[in-house]
Amino acid sequence: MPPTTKSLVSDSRSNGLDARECTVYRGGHLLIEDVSFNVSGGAALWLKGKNGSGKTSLLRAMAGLIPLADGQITLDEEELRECELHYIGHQDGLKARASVYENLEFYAALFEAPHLALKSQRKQEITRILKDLSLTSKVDAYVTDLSAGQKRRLALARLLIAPRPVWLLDEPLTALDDQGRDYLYKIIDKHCAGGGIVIAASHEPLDCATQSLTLGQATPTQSDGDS
Amino acid sequence: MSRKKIDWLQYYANPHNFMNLAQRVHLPLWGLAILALAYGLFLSFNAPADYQQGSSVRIMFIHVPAAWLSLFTYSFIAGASLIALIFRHPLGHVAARAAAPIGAIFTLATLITGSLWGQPIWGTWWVWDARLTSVLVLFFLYLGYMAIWRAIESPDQAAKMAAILALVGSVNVPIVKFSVDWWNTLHQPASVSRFARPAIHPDILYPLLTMGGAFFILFFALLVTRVQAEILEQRLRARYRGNLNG
Amino acid sequence: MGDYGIYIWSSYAVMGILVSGLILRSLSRYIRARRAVDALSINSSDDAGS
Amino acid sequence: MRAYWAIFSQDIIMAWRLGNTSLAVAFLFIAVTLLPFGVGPELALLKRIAPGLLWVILILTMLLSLDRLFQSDLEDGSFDQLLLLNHAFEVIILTKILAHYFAIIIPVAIFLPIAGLMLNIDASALPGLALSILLAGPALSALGAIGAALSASVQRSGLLTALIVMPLYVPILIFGASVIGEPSSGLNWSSLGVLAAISLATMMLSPFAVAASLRGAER
Repeated sequence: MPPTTKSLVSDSRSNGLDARECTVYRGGHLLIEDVSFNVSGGAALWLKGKNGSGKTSLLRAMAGLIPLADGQITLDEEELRECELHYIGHQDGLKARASVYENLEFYAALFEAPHLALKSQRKQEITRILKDLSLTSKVDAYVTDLSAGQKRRLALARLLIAPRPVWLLDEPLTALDDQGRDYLYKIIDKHCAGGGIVIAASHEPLDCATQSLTLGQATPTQSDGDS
Repeated sequence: MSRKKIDWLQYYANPHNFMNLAQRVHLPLWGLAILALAYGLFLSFNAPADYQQGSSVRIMFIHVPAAWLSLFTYSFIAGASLIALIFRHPLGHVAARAAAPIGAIFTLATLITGSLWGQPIWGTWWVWDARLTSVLVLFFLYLGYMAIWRAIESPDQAAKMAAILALVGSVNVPIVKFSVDWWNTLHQPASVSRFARPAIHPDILYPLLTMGGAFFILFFALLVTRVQAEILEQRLRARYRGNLNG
Repeated sequence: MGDYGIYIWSSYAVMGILVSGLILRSLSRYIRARRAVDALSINSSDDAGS
Repeated sequence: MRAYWAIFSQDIIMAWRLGNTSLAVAFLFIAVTLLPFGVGPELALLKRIAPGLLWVILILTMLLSLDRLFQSDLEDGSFDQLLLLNHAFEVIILTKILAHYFAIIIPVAIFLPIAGLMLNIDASALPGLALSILLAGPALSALGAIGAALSASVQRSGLLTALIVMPLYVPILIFGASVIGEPSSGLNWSSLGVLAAISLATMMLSPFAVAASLRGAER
């Protein structure tokens, strides 16, 4: 059974993700000050901004990977927990000397996805995801032997291994070709259609975004609608 | 956590307030250190020779205070690191960092003067007894601590890592002392290292304590100077970064 | 200094070199930083908030 | 539980595939081969100093294997994923420490008796030597992990790690080498007990230091 995000964000508590007055220090100096925004369930936020404006730091702080000096991040009025989010950073998080299949199987076990407890379930699901990613022929290849774009696609596959309501993506378009981008937009649309939330930092336009937030200005501006 | 209790800490943990205080005590502290050192040196060269160790006891007047200071400085670093980690006071990290080279130098001095004392008295430059070995390990801890500050580029990160190392090391030193003691009972060390310790004669105790006091004053003078230098350099870096950013 | 002269003198010399080296380094670092800060006339309130 | 097992087995498989395991064993034999050239081939002398030498070599092997303990995970980004798990980070660290023990120390302990024979150790002393290493191994990995974590953000951190870890290893070396230190008196059981106690204590405590230094690390 393919995972579905439908039940992840129930309608009764669809306040979505709320970031309130977030402040982040990096290397001892203030990088992000009092950034607030709201992303409702089913929406995709494009995080814009110049290099060094703090896109990556904001995402990492939201994921809890670096400390938030001030402010809070809530999902449906409750503090966002690690197990409610996927984070895809600059690095792909793949082991170079493990096969494509082994990498995905590792994350299936790491995230303890309940629908992937059995070996046969894992095999079926991973085969299906790899087919979508057009990586079927690479299933036994070591990650070292993949191209940068293929590695990126494999990193995206992590999003589907375990359904989680919030996706935090840092420059997801990097190294992806048109086909890869189409695939990314497809899974983002599907995730949002199921009530999921996507926040993606990107210096390139993110076509599937429903709203955007620009960092690095005097006051961060949040705009709704297509941008 | 009772807020009242750490109010004074809170006050002087602020670099600005600390600088005001430091500026006032800086010169008097150095003057006192120089006077005390001069008096201590005068006393130690006028002390009578020990009936057992002869005039080599004069090495003790600098060796023993240096050893006190090497241990005290490490405890100071560990304490400052603990405070800095728990209460998130940056001044704790700064003080610990500023103290480390002082401790390392006095530890090295302890080792060298100890060797210079051991050669005529024990007939050997070095014995592997618990005290010597743990001071040697302490010296390596100092080196590791300073190396971390040097090697890690991000100051926040370096502060945290160095503080953790200081705390781990403070657990390690007594364990090393204990295990070398145990090891020595196994290997039956040369009996020279276990000389009987008679009650110290006042003629010797007085210069020893004076020198000890002088060394401690010197430590605090050095510390205040180094912490100030550290804070000033931080201001410079902040200013340079500000210029770079726009 | 009698019997142990060479050892005593070298102990005091080593101690003197090490400690005076430390003192000189610390003081010169302080003076250099102090001069640079004064030259830029950085207001000490820069770090008052941290 | 599945997550811990996945981390544990992946670490061991990676150590094997990247050659860390075989390199550690190879280093053991290289060092043992060099020794007689340094101290002379006299068998009686080798017999007397072999246990201590093997312990020193073991510790050098450990120091060489440590700097990649967390760095490879930090570099490829999988460390972020470990931080995002719904499990105590300290326990994940403990899992990685145990994986290091199984991937590096146990293979070395298996081959150590052969290296001991090359140094003319009594065959009867070999089980005791292997046992002492197996018992002390968790402590070697746990303390080594502290050094590896503290220098994780430093490029080419090998020497820094060694400088940090060496003082921590002194007690283990003392008790470890004393297990078969006196050939006449047989196994020193109290040393073995102390080694086991050190291993338990360090496994309990070091994950906290490691986790504190790796959490929120800038990279």
